[in-house]
Amino acid sequence: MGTRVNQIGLQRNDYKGRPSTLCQGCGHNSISNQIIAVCYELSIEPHRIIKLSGIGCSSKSPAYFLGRSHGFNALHGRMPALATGAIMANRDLTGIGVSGDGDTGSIGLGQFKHMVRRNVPMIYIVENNGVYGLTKGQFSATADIGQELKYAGLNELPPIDICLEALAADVSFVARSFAGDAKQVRELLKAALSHKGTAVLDIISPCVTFNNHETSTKSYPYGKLHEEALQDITFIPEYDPIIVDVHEPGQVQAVRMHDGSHLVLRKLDPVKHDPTDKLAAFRLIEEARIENQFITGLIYVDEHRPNLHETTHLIQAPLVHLTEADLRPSAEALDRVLGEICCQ
Amino acid sequence: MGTRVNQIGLQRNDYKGRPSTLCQGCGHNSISNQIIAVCYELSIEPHRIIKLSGIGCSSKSPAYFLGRSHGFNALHGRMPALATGAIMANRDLTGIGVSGDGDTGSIGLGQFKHMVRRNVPMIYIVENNGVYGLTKGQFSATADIGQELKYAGLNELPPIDICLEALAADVSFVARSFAGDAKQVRELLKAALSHKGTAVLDIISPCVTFNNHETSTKSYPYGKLHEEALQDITFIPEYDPIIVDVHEPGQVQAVRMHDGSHLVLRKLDPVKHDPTDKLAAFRLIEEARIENQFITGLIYVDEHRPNLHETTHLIQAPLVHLTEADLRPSAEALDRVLGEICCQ
Amino acid sequence: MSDVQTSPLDSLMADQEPVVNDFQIMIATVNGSGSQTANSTLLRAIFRMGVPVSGKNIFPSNIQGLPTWFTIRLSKDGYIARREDYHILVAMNLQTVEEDITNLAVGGIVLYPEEWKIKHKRDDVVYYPVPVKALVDESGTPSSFVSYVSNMVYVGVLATLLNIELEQIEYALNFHFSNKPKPVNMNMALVRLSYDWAQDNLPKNDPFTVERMEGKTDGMLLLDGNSAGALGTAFGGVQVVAWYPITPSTSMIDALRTYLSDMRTNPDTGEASYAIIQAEDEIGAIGMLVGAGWAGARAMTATSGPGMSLMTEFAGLAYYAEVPIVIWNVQRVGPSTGLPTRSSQGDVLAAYFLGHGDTKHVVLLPSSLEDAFEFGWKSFDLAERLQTPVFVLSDLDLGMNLWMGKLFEYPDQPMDRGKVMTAEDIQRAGEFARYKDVDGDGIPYRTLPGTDHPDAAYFARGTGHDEKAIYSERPDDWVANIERMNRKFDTARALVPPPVVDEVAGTEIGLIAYGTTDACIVESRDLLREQGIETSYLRLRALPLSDATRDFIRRCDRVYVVENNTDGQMAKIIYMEYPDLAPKVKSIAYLDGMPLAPRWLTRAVQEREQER
Amino acid sequence: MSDVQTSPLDSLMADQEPVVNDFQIMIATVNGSGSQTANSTLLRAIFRMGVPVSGKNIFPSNIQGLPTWFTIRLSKDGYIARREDYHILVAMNLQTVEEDITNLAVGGIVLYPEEWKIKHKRDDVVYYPVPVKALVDESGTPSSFVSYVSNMVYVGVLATLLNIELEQIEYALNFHFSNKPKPVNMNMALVRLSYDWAQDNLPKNDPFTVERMEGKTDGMLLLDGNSAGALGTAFGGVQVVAWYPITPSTSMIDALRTYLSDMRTNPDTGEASYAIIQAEDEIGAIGMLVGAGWAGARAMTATSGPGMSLMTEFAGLAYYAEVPIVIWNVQRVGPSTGLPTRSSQGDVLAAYFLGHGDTKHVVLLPSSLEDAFEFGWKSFDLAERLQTPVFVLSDLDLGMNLWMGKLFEYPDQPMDRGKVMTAEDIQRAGEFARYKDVDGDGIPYRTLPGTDHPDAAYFARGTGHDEKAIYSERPDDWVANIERMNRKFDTARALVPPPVVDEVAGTEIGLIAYGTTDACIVESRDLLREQGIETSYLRLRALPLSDATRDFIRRCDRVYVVENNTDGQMAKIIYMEYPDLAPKVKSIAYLDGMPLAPRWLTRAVQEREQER
Ligand SMILES: Cc1ncc(C[n+]2csc(CCOP(=O)(O)OP(=O)(O)O)c2C)c(N)n1
Ligand SMILES: Cc1ncc(C[n+]2csc(CCOP(=O)(O)OP(=O)(O)O)c2C)c(N)n1
Ligand code: SF4
Ligand code: SF4
Ligand SMILES: [Mg+2]
Ligand SMILES: [Mg+2]
Repeated sequence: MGTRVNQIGLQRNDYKGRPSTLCQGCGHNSISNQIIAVCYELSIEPHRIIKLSGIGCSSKSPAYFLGRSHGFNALHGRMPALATGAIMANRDLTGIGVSGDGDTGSIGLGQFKHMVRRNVPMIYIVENNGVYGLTKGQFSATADIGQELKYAGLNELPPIDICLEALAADVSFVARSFAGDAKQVRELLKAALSHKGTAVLDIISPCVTFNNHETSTKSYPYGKLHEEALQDITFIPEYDPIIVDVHEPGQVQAVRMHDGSHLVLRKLDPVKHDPTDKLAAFRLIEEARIENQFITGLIYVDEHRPNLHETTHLIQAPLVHLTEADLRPSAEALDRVLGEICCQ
Repeated sequence: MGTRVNQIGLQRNDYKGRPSTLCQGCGHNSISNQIIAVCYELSIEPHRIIKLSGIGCSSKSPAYFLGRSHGFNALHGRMPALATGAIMANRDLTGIGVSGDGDTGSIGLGQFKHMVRRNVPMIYIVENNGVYGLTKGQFSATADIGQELKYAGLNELPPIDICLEALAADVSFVARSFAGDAKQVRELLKAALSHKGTAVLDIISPCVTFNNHETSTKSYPYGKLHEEALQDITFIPEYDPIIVDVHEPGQVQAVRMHDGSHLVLRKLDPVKHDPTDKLAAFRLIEEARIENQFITGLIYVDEHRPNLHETTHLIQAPLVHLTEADLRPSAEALDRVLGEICCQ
Repeated sequence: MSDVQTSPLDSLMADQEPVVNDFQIMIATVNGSGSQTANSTLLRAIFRMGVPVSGKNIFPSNIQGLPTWFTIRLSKDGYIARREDYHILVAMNLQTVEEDITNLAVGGIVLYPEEWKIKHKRDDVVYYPVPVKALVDESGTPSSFVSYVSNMVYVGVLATLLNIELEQIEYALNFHFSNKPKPVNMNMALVRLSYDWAQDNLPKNDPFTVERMEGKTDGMLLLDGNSAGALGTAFGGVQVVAWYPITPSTSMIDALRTYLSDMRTNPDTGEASYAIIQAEDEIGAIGMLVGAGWAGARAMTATSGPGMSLMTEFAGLAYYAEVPIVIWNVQRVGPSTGLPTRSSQGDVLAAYFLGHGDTKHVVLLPSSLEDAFEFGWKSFDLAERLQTPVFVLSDLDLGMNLWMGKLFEYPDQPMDRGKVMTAEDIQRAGEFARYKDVDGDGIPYRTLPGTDHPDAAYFARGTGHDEKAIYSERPDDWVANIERMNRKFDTARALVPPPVVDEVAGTEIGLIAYGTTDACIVESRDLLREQGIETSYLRLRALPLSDATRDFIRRCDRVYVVENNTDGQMAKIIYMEYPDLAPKVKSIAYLDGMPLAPRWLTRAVQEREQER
Repeated sequence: MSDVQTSPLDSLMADQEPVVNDFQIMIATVNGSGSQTANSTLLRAIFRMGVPVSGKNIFPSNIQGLPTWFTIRLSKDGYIARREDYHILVAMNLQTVEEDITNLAVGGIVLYPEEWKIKHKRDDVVYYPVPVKALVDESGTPSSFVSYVSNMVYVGVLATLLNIELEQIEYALNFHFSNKPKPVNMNMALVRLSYDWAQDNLPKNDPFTVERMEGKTDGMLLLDGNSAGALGTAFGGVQVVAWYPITPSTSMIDALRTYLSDMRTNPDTGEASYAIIQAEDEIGAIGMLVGAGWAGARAMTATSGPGMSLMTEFAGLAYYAEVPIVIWNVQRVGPSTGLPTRSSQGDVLAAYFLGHGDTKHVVLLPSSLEDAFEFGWKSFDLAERLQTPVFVLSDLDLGMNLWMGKLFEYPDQPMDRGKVMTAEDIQRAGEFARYKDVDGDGIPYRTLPGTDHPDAAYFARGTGHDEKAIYSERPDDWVANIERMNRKFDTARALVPPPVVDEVAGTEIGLIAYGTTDACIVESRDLLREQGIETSYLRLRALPLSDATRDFIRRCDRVYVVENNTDGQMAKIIYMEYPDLAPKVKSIAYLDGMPLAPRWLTRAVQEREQER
């Protein structure tokens, strides 16, 4: 028996990228794996996908999945614009954007919101860890208020909530998930792939290296001695990825982080929450904030909002497929225009 | 009898600026007048105020009020950062920022939100007309969906709501008003002046020159002929400012624009709306959006959120008042540091 | 530069010898008062009489109420540069009338509303008070239209005074109003009324007159450079436009939108074969271009200095990831926000080096409507051939003023889409390596996203990479890649439009210029020749510099580089590129917001020559 | 540049003559494996023995898992430049061990974990397998600490092999762990164990040894340039810091935070007399500086290439509105994102001209820890005196590597707050005009917001203005203001730190360099001298250039400008500024991500000299 292939005859391996250079246990790697799994499972042709990212550990990850898809690792916070241009140029492509919370919530907040407002058809994943991983542990704009980090100290500013930001900018699809909940991530990815506008996925993706408390004694196994001074800031322990067990709709579940703290997730129950009710979506997010929980699941969707192809009245054929005959008006057309403006 | 003066012996004229070069009837001029009135009335010392703005017709207006106050006409969309720096440098100053909807909602959205998130102590006024006035009439990000303009055509994108954006970024004071409602503008300005964090005032301020429909026959008095072709795009008619009559709390009022269209304002009733209830604020804005109304009045306030001086643990004295003795550590301090790092 | 010229009119006052087709009209109005119809009608009517003209609008950065000036230069010799002096003043702005009169040439004439009191009357100019209000009233124009048409009074009066043919004015109005009879008739009525009034009531007391000419303007058109560039862009087959409004570039996008919606929209479905996106700022705009260019589209934007500054980081990415995009910078006066409604050539260094870390760009330098049109399409060919951003440095003077120009020529080459490999190409070649120098010209092959071949994909990035576009920090990979890119830059030298050289045998003096200063140089060379100073002239059309420029400098004894900026930026680039020749290259640079004037330049060269 | 040097060890292998204090150690590890404690301990211990050292960390742009190298150069002659060859390889990275061994100098030695199989053994180097795992096990280190301390094995083994004093290692560990006994003891236990194991089991079979020296390192410290710059900034009395993280500048802000919280925070109240704000991006960061600088505070940021590119528009505003701010750019390799963890001098042109429209800036060029400290405070004096942005161009090599340096000198001048008028000053002067050249040096007077005088206020702006800061589009206002600003730029020439000149009588050859290439030049001049090539040397410390540089070039017959970038950017600036001297100025520029090496430079100069 040969290796398993999907409907278009590709193996799972054909959806892999280069070996990851992210830290052992980084949530971002889990998300890459789910993207690989979903694209394999749905038999998506790799050449129809483009991968887009900003700068950060998260933004590196597109190099580690779908090696047969074109990709562009853009500038810090500026992927939305680049994605918009690429997708306008070729509407046949499916865009998968991967960003970080610093990339989207700090430097890139403006571009993010304007992309959402334009409803650019693409999946936009924020691998949200509340820190700047690649620059070694500063707070990003999504960090919790009151959080303390080994390198960055205490955060006294309230977090930017990516889902709320997307809602305020009239997003047409927004969901939240957790990198360790493989099943939910996959389900949401599939839903997002069939959405015609911008699908924002805010995925909590722990930075095992820098999202560590300095003070909490419960966090490290080594006790007081370690905490005092042993750490060499260039030493990065290797962790296992954090996985959540089966997590049922409606259920509240606390996930233990590597530093011993807990993240409280509440999975939306589609029976109880109507994801087409925007007011309900605002309420859910605000209430969860008050209760220090994270809602996961599909928060809001509007299948009817026109996307950017529609509001720019673009022809059906991808612009890049047009030939010179389509693109360059004729000599007669030039004569006509000149005839109008030449007054002799 | 001499000219009237306020409690610190200044005349109203002392609060004026240079003659306005904005269009006759521009809403921005009305707002400038209310700023002058309030500062005169409250006997504010002009030298304690700094005026800050981005680029646009709105952002020019600080030149036309408080001529005895320092001001900085910054870059397009980048006033929030500049204001933050100035106010951190001298916490004794009261910052009055004036921006436009393009300045804040388009190019400056990211900076705006991060300023709000930091709760920089200042008043931030958006003179909101839904267009780029200074560059002659393109849509800004706050333009209504479905709106048509003479020069820009049809807007098919949903508007960014400045108040909602401020709320999502954890604003500590946000209100909306209308340039023609002098009384409400003044009241809100006074409330804002006594707020310790960022006070966002989203003031609808009609652009009489460019916020004109091309198609609506009801708009111009000249009928079909004019509409067809007579307009010379360099001709700008002179309008009277739009003023609303007494507008009572709780009341809904339709204001006629120069082009004949109507803006529907609903004044918040402080008895019915609790401005400390954030969820209620979200609901109000979302409901008004559905009903095509603009809520005016104080939408949300949180007097307890620490401002940026507090979260940066700044000393009470303005940093710029510190002397060399305060700022430059002593020679002994250098020796001490060198002693620590010099290993010989 | 702003000092008034003593004009040849001094003597003319006495004997009233006619001054034919060789003077300048200055129309002073208030911004927002709608004088554009009147001014362009006058300009076009005179042009229709076969007289070479040029029109310049000097307007404030404001919407309504501040002073605005419009100059119409008539030059029987065909000169279209800025002229500093003016002879006919149409004074319609009370705020500036005194200063406007002060600067009028001796022997000049002033048209002004009769109800004004002019305080300090000069006795060396002629005053023609005009009953503007009365004429408008008499015309019976409906009150709501009065403000729109009243400028037609000075059109009619000037027609009488200068002998401008009424048919041509009517033609120009029809042109302006796209042949819609109602507005044409309403305006024309007032023109005729004012014309008649002047015939009957204004005793002509000055020598200025317009006379029909032959052969000087045949087959020429009158257009602004932004429209010419937009038209060229349309004929370049543009696919994606992303932009953010900024003076003086906005009207280029407006024109492009008009042309494209005319020529590239399906009239039945309303569907467009292009996308124009108004971005939220210039970072967004250039970001969209980089995405579109990478995906295989012809993508362009138009901006000005502040917008280009914001594009710096993305320009570096496009350069290093080798993505074709086209950026028009219609230059205004900097530094910073500067003078948004004044012209300059101040962004040459900034554009050439836009980006940190050894970035450098291809830059095109249009001088004329023809250049603007040609670079409109050619910029895409260059960008795609070279896989790099191409900057087109226009300026406010070219972009927003009306220029005479030759009819544009349809592109003489098919679209050059550059080195793009299809799935079949990869199959045939057996390999695809994004950044490999296969042909030795430094230009690698690329694939477009969507190419259906297992080896087609690559991961574009701004970080160090090897030939296969794989992330690399290896010193040898870095050096190999940069050396190839520098080879590519050398390839660009030969590909970009070569300079235009007019070499005069026997002279030692060379002039180098570019962009809109060309009009000034052309006239100045004639003036210098009158002074016995003969010059050769090289007009740059692009950066990087090519051998032709080096050789020109070599052949000259001394070279003056003339430009409309403060620091002599092109001269600096020449110093950098040709240090060996630097000692014989001198900079003549000046910037006060106005285009360079030939008399000023002539004096400047004379002085330099005398100093030697 | 990366080709291996044939080293003087060839012969040494045979007769085993000792190589004392003149070799290089290369420690190859995996990123994230925590070797920093071990490496800096070694470096500091050797330094404590009086031996001149320098340490360079070559690390990837990654957090965990990719190869990292650390070199420790010992130079009895005091050279601290990069050395290309290495003699002692501590091979702790299985991924790179083969390549690391290939590049080892002939006669060199390899320490590696004994369990590894080395495939291709060379016979011209010495192998020392080390039982790392066994030693760690034997040490009884609690399992949770193993990964933190196991690098101490090679410290102990090297101590035996090279004769490094254990007391100095203990000293260095105490230094590293701020004298906390537990970690020091735990690490030291493993050092001793490994030391003893090597004493007993490793027969020394190589010539390398460390010997105590006197007089070479007295009163010197070992620090990274980012810390030195931060310390200088603290002693400059900084008030507002706004920044955004970017490698390799981040550690400068980290250090600054540490120093300021130590020296400028009230220990009782916790209140700070400074503000550090992490902005949302670099546009925000520089914007905050411009606000703070305008309000009268000393404001600074640290960034690198991509961040500086984003600051372009604000840099132009600060220049033109004349606002003092300080921007450190710790340069990494560009264009674009480039190589974030590699060093270059590639942002010289970008910084000098940052902004569109004739913008130009004051730039400081630190070469050493002392410079970094001095420019830390002096940059504020210059910025406030000149009312302009001051850029300090450091680089990754200076910023993030450990350098030997002299003890810093306390500022020898009081803080210069520049020309600020108080209410009383205005009263006395009877006038305040923000942009008037009162003193003829081009530097105007300013008032700070909050000044209680009716005439004190002005409206700062990026648009054209007259002397009173009032908006103006008048050509004469524009020119007058720009001419004054250019006068100010000339004033800057005399104010900025002058170049350091070492002129050798009788030689025709001049070298010009700046920044971290200094270490390379110093050593290279000695090497050239050995080859009979004598050179003079001018080290630039700032832009704009001053007369001293022009005169130096004049006096030389030919000048080589040496720099660590691709395009020879400083040479280009010299061409621009001194076109008359350009023909005798030649560029020697190279960039592959590594600091320039003296042997490479020596060869390059020799070649140029031969080509003549
Ligand atoms: C203009 C610019 N500024 C700063 C940086 C440095 N930088 C690289 S990644 C990063 C933060 C990334 O954080 P996030 O997006 O949260 O990604 P993570 O690493 O946490 O996945 C920063 C500040 C940069 N590359 N470009
Ligand atoms: C970087 C940059 N891009 C573009 C511009 C041109 N510009 C000036 S004002 C303006 C829009 C202003 O709109 P808004 O903020 O709504 O102000 P309004 O004029 O409507 O009051 C634009 C795009 C600029 N000055 N700077
Ligand atoms: S530093 Fe954090 S975000 Fe980056 S790869 Fe490591 S675990 Fe992931
Ligand atoms: S253009 Fe509009 S916004 Fe600008 S001044 Fe005129 S009315 Fe006001
Ligand atoms: Mg992150
Ligand atoms: Mg507006």
